[in-house]
Amino acid sequence: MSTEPLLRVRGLSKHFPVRDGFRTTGLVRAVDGLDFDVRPGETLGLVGESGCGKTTTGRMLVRLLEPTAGTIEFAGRDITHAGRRELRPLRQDLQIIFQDPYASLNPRHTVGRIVAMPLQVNGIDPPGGVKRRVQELLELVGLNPEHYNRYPHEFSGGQRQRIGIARALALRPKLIVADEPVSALDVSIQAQVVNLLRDLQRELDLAFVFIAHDLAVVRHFCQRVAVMYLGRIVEIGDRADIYERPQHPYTRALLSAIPDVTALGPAGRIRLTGDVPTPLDPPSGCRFRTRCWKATERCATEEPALVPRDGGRQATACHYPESGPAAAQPENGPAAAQPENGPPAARRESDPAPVGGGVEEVAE
Amino acid sequence: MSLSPVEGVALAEVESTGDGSAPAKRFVGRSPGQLAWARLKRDRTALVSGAMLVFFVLVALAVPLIQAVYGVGPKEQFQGRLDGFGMPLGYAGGITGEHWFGLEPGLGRDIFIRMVHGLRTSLFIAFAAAVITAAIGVALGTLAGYLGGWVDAVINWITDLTLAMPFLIIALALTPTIALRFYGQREAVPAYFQISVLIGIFALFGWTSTARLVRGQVIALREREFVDAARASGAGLGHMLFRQLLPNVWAPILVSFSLAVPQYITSEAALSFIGVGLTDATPSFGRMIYRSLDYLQTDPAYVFFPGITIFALVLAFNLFGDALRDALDPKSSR
Amino acid sequence: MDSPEPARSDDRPEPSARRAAEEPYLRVRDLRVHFDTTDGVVRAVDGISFGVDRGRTLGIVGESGSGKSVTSLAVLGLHDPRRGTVTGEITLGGRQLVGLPEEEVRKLRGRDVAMIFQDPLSALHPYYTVGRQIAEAYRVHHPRAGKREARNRAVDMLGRVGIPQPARRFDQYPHEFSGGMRQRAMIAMALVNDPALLIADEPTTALDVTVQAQILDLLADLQAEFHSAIILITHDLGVVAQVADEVLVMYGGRAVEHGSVEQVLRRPQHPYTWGLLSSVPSLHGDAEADLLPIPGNPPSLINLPPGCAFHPRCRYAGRNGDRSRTEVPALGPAGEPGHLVACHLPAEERDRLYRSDVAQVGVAR
Amino acid sequence: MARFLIRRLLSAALTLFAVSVLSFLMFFALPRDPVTGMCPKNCNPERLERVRQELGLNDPLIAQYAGYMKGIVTGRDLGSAQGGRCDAPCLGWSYVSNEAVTDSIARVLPVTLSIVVPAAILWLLLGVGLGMVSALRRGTWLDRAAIGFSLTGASLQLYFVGAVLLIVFVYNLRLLPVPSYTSLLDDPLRWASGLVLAWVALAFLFSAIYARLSRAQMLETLSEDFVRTARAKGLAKPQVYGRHALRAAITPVVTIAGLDVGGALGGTVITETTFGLNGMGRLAVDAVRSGDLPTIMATVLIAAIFVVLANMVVDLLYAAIDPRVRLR
Amino acid sequence: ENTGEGTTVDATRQQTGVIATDPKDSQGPAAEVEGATKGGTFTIIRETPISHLDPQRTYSFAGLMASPLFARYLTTWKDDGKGGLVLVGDLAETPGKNVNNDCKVWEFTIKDGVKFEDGSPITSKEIAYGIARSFDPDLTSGPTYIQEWLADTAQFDTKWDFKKNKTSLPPGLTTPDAKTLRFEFAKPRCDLPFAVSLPTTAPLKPEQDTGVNLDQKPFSSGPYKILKNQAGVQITLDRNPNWDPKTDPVRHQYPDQFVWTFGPTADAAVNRVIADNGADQSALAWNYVPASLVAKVAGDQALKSRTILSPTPSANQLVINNQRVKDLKVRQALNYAIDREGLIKALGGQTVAQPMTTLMPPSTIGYQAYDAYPAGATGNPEKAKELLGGQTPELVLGVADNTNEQQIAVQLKGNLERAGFKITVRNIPDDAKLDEVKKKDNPWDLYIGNWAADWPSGASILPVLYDGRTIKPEGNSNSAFFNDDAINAEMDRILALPPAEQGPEWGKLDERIMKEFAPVVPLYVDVAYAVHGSKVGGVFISSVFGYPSFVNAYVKQ
Ligand SMILES: Nc1ncnc2c1ncn2[C@@H]1O[C@H](COP(=O)(O)OP(=O)(O)OP(=O)(O)O)[C@@H](O)[C@H]1O
Ligand SMILES: Nc1ncnc2c1ncn2[C@@H]1O[C@H](COP(=O)(O)OP(=O)(O)OP(=O)(O)O)[C@@H](O)[C@H]1O
Ligand SMILES: [Mg+2]
Ligand SMILES: [Mg+2]
Ligand code: NI
Repeated sequence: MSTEPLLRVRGLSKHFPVRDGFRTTGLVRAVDGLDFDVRPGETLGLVGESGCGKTTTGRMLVRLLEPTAGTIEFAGRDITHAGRRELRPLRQDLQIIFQDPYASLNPRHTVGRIVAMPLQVNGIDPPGGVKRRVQELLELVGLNPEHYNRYPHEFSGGQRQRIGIARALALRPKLIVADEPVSALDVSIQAQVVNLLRDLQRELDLAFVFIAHDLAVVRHFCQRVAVMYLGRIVEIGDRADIYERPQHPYTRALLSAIPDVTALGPAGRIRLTGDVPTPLDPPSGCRFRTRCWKATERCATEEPALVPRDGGRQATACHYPESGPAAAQPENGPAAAQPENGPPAARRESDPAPVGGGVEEVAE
Repeated sequence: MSLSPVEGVALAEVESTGDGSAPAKRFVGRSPGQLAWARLKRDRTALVSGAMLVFFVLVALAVPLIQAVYGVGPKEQFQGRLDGFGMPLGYAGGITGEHWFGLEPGLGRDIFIRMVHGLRTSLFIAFAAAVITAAIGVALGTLAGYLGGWVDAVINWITDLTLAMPFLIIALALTPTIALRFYGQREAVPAYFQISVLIGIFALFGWTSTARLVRGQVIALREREFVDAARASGAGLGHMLFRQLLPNVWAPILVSFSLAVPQYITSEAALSFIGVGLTDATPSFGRMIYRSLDYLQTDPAYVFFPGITIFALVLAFNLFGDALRDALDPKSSR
Repeated sequence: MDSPEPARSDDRPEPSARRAAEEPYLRVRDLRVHFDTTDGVVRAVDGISFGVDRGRTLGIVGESGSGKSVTSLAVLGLHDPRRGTVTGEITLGGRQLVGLPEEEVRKLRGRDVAMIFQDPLSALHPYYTVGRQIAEAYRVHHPRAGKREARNRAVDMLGRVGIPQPARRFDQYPHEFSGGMRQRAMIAMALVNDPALLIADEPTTALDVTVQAQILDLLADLQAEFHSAIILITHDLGVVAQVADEVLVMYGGRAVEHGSVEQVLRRPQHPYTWGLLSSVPSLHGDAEADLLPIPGNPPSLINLPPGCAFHPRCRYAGRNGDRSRTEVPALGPAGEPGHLVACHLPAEERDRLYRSDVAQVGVAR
Repeated sequence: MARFLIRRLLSAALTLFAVSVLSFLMFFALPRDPVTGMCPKNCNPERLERVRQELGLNDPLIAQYAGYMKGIVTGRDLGSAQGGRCDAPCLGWSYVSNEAVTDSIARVLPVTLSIVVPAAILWLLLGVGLGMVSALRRGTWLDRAAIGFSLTGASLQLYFVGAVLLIVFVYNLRLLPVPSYTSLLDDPLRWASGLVLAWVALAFLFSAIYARLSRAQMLETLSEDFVRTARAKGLAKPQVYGRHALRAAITPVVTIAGLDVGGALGGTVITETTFGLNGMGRLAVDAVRSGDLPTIMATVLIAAIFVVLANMVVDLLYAAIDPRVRLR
Repeated sequence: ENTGEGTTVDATRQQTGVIATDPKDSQGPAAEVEGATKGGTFTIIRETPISHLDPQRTYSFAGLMASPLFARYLTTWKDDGKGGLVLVGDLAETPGKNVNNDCKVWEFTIKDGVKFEDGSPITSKEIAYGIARSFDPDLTSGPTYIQEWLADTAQFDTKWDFKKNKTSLPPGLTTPDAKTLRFEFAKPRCDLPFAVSLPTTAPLKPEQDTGVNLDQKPFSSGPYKILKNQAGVQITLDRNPNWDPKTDPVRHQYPDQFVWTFGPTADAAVNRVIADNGADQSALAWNYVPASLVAKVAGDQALKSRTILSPTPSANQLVINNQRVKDLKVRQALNYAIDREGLIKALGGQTVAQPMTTLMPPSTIGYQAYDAYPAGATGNPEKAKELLGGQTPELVLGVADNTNEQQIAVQLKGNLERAGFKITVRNIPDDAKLDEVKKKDNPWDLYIGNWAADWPSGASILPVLYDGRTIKPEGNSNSAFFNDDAINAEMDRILALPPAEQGPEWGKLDERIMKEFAPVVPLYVDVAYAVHGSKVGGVFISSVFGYPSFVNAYVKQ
């Protein structure tokens, strides 16, 4: 593993204009100043609230979206605004697995053609022929050879996702941006695919930007994890640090919300309350403050920087980082933990939403 | 790839095929082309309309043979079989054993053999023109729609200009000039030259609707994610246009193509009436239809035969176009 | 809830409630869905039976491509009759749905039975704003509701599924939503009419865990308030564990195990279920260790392995001679009442194997 | 959006400029000498030369073109042979109809509009309706009947349809008056009854492509997931097909409608001829036949304006129909 | 079944023409038309608009037939519609006085009581002004006989500039007093009485002269005046109360209104009139029954009373380019080879065309029937071959690319190749064809030509078409480029004869030219075949122009 990062992202931002009819009425700050590196053969997990800009980031990395600001360097080259021609040789090394598998498959192409496409456009003729290679790839992701000549609409959601994975693997790229590649797979196939990706990674020194919601999968697959919130990275660090010693309150909330197959029935977790902000007009200062139980005046005025802690492996953007193991209860929240019983609806109704956010530890 | 999970998979595969006793080859399924073909073969409409098209093409190809058997030439006049007003004597426009479809009023030529000859000319012109215009239209339309920006602006501009240019006037102004460049004042302009000029004129003006149609579709398609997927794989322009986008715009292309053919047949006739294109010396189907329509009230048989033929031709073309679309649609049933 | 109609549970609770004892609200019997393709007949669902009562949640898990979505589409009568043939029996509140005229089925859709689709981007109309599509769903079944009312209702729903600034998002198009937001919009659309039966096809795959929790709460609310029946299709066994009452495990278009969540997750009886549970990545063990998938590939639905469809991947298939390869196992009692399994292994042997081979690696770890 | 409009307007202006230049150049390309039509009695070469001099045809082309353009913008003096002062927008003087071309245009334009606009509505309804029917009943006899019906117009052409309509409804049954144009403002009933046959014939002619396009496109969209969603909501068929499927299928129809309407507004020669109406098309064709160049140029220019306008509207409609389409 | 019965029509008639010598002939009122009633609206349906209404610019058939309704001339034809023609004074008391009997000085005396539509009297001044304004080069189109004769040059408008001399009169034209108009020519112009029957001599008050705009609303001197002119669509004529029938020898004022409607094609107009519906009952389809409908109209006995059938003076020839085809035998062979019966069939039968073997059409005064190369009805290819003596001349037939000429070309090519010719058909753009074949050095050997004279005298046919001395580089009416000194001299001789004596002489010359030189192949004369509504009366085909005349028209009440 070399120390020179394969991918280097600085200040990456993407703002979408919001149109109302024909006028532009605002800006969605989908991604707002990201800094991170990915080294060759490393997997960076990107987790975070839905809508916090993960897909947008991923699409910018493979240059499907034009960044509003910031730079992207890949293998030492600045590709932030590279044209189609400059990008072409890099495309082989830089692949993406799309979040919505069906939409990313050409409805008029058979699966065989779809998976062969990257080989074709890059003029690669693998030994044994394209068709053989494609069938190998299909088998690799757990599809049958009989699927070769079928069309995407004839597949189930998980099968479609596997087609997308096979396509991204076809070129043996150096970096794959995988946008929730296993979310629609059943756990067994998910396990297969995760193992496969991991083996590929070891063997080919593949690097991943792995976007996922399933924190357990992320834990198994990613050496490093970045937690995003509202277009920003709030915490980034090694797997062990994030999972065992999360410092940002949001990370803690996230970890506590993982449903566990080992515990039947509703589980205990940190419930985030308060206003869910939108990237349309993000809160001032710390973006998480509207839902943070630790928020103070300072959080509203001063934006916390992503500062490295604990010897530099882990960085957190929080004025009041937590310490201690993940499962610990939040300590100095303004609202006391309210153990509550009763049907969920009743609970919901009685939610007092404390100003500045709150936290409940719910255990039924 | 010789990776550990593959081995596992391969093992399992071996096991499963070992059990499933059926050879793996059977499952590979048929390629899209075979599939479409299989569907076409099963579609009764496609078969009937396809057979009709083949029939028309065969007739057009076998003209000398048919003439030899029939024994009447396209220029022979039988004015003796016309009455004083130039209308054919006898029943239903002069149908007899020698003249299957009767005689033309006025000049008294045989309708059947002229129709057969005309079918060849007209089908050739219309088909060639339709193919050329479709090709130009598709190429420009996908380019404009996909690339957008200034390419779109320029192509759009050319399209607008072509649409706005007075077709008739240019045709009128151009053809004699072209003819004069190649042929002297005392030379007859041969039919093949007139035909090429016609095809050229159609090609010059006919591509616009296909182009705009395709462009409109592509504009919507280019925002779809599968286009991004191809882009992310490094697909070049050609691949993008012809491999990714084109298969998704077959439907409108087929429609406009199958409607273009009859349109060119009639346009050819209309043009020849203002002196562009074919002269009366070259039998043409479109021209025949045009002429016959005047006789709607006085010689319905003259209208009937060309009319029913073109209707059958158009219907066959379009039904076949629809069947082809259905066959090419992966989502259509069976 | 400011629904203009009286709560539906008062409206017509009696017939179904009375019959509920013997007949659940939704009953599916021997459902088969076959697609005729050029390669052969795809037996996407091959004789499946189950039932859901009002107020209960059925979790369906299983192999990707095992026919879960196809089953739910069949319940809504959404299969194109030209493409797929649906046979068997589906009764909803006592009414047989298979073969019912389209117009009758239509009236049920959206109100009596609603569905959250799996692929939200393609399932939403690209040309209409998200809000409008939700409001429309409301207005079909509330013909007297005005535009305003429908809008308010839609905005309310968007807010309830956790979309920030719902009034503003109302006027955005699906492509302007993130994946998770689309999925929540889908959910809002399905819930807008407080359906009696909700089929949720992987409703939370694109959601982060906090939002997922919120959605699951919302479903629970719905269930509590309207006594709805829910079918939850998911791959996340954690979610199943959390919200389901009963679990149905599918493999190759057939049900292989069916029982209460406790029974299936704690005392699974089918080797496939065992495999499934062992594959779950754990939050606690060695992160670097390989996951333990079921070996082999999912079966071809055109040419299902004879006998038990799982046998080529089953470690124990050889244990009772050729039976697994020749005879399709029926879904039969597996010891505890209500727990059904389709496996040729004798009950005692299953128990033993589970305890010796599986319990340590799997969930019980 | 504003930028798009400005860009589109600029390009439209450029198109019109090019059209006007090209049609101006046609003065010199037509096989017939443009002056012969303007030549006074007893033509001979010297006389022609004099006319040419008087009309400024010997001036440099640019000067002539500038004069023409100036006439359109500010009006100009054409000399006694051409009716003297010609007010803006001056399109010249026609020797054939002996009036300012602007007057000829003003006369025929309402006729063409009255023919085309209602006919377009009719052909859209008819075409899309037939297409929907055949898409929804795909493969049945109804499908083929609808397609066959819509194709009769396209295959038999207006001459036939028009002639049959006239013979049946006007000459034999006498249900309708002889086709003629009355101003809509004067007498709406006569306006409609005088033009209805033209509308029907045109609609019949044009509907084929709409029927076929909407059939094909409907079939594409009917298998989309969002149509399934619409059904799952419990929407009634008309809403599912009309609002959800059709909306997604309408783009090609809009494209072609733009082309057809834009083109037809420039004149529907055959319809006008068949029904004896004096619209733009006949004016243009008669002008071509008689070598009436000022009228040719004017009709070309006006037809071009319609084409360009229609295409611009279509582009705006694309964006209105599909929010994903960015106007750039 | 079509057995072909009843398809032959006899439509021949012989013209008898005289110039009135008795002043009574020129006096009004015109004899009442039998059965005529007053009132009603008479509609004329025509495809294309009338090109000019301004009398000084009128030269089209439609214009010439419409003009008498609102314009009066110095002389006019009294026409019985059956070939009996008498040239009478219209505004003039007599058809002119040949003062010195040398045709160089002519005098016309204007009638009393003739008025414009505003009631002001018409004097020789206004007629002279009308003639003067016909010199205006702005007023394109219109006949040029009088101008050229007065100026004694084809360049009349350079000789005398109307715009600069609006208050004076052209050279040779004087108005000794308000009742007298005097022409003085440098050369004998014996045809002047005929020439002044053209609308050039319609009067106009200088203050009513709106230049080119007069075309929209001419100032009336006839029985009707323009009420409304929707250019290109419809013209409505209303009674002119200031027209005095007592001064007019030919016109009537029966219908309340005349309406010209433009737009419907020939087919549509004929169909409409046949349908005989509402206002169409009193309508006339101006355009003749097209060939495609002839069988229907002729076959319908009920329509017989509603059709008018009459040959016209419009003659069609296969013109031979005598500069190129110099061999008389070839030209004679061409004459033998043509199958006129087939040609007539191709054109639509005898109600469309009648075969012709002479240079002048039968409606010419002094016409004599003959057939210089008798080949029978369907031609005589054998005789033609014999004349050719084994050679196969390769000839190029130039034809306009319109439907009609294309049809004829097919037919002629068939005929000629039957006789051993090799014919190449070369298309010429329709609108350029006439100009092209009139060029002296045009490259074609054969082309189709047509001539309709402005008055039914040989003088307006033979010298125009066959006087070789007039051949110029372009614009030749003598498009056969025929030139023979003896013939030229003979024409000069006849032209100097008094008009009344010229007739038979032209007839003889006609036959001589054909027999000795065969410069063209006479083909056929057009036949007028018009349909009108059931309430139309009094319409006849003008013996002079071959189109419907409205002077007697009335609407049956
Ligand atoms: N229209 C169709 N034509 C042919 N086969 C189809 C069609 N639709 C679905 N199938 C097949 O039916 C099987 C079941 O599909 P279904 O979508 O129900 O799977 P699923 O259980 O929902 O899987 P996932 O969890 O991956 O969504 C799949 O193998 C799929 O390939
Ligand atoms: N084309 C667009 N126009 C406007 N806004 C957009 C567009 N694409 C994305 N957004 C907005 O940007 C934000 C981030 O979207 P993104 O898809 O990156 O989220 P995500 O992190 O991938 O969420 P999820 O996990 O739900 O997929 C969202 O608020 C979304 O609404
Ligand atoms: Mg996303
Ligand atoms: Mg599914
Ligand atoms: Ni877990």
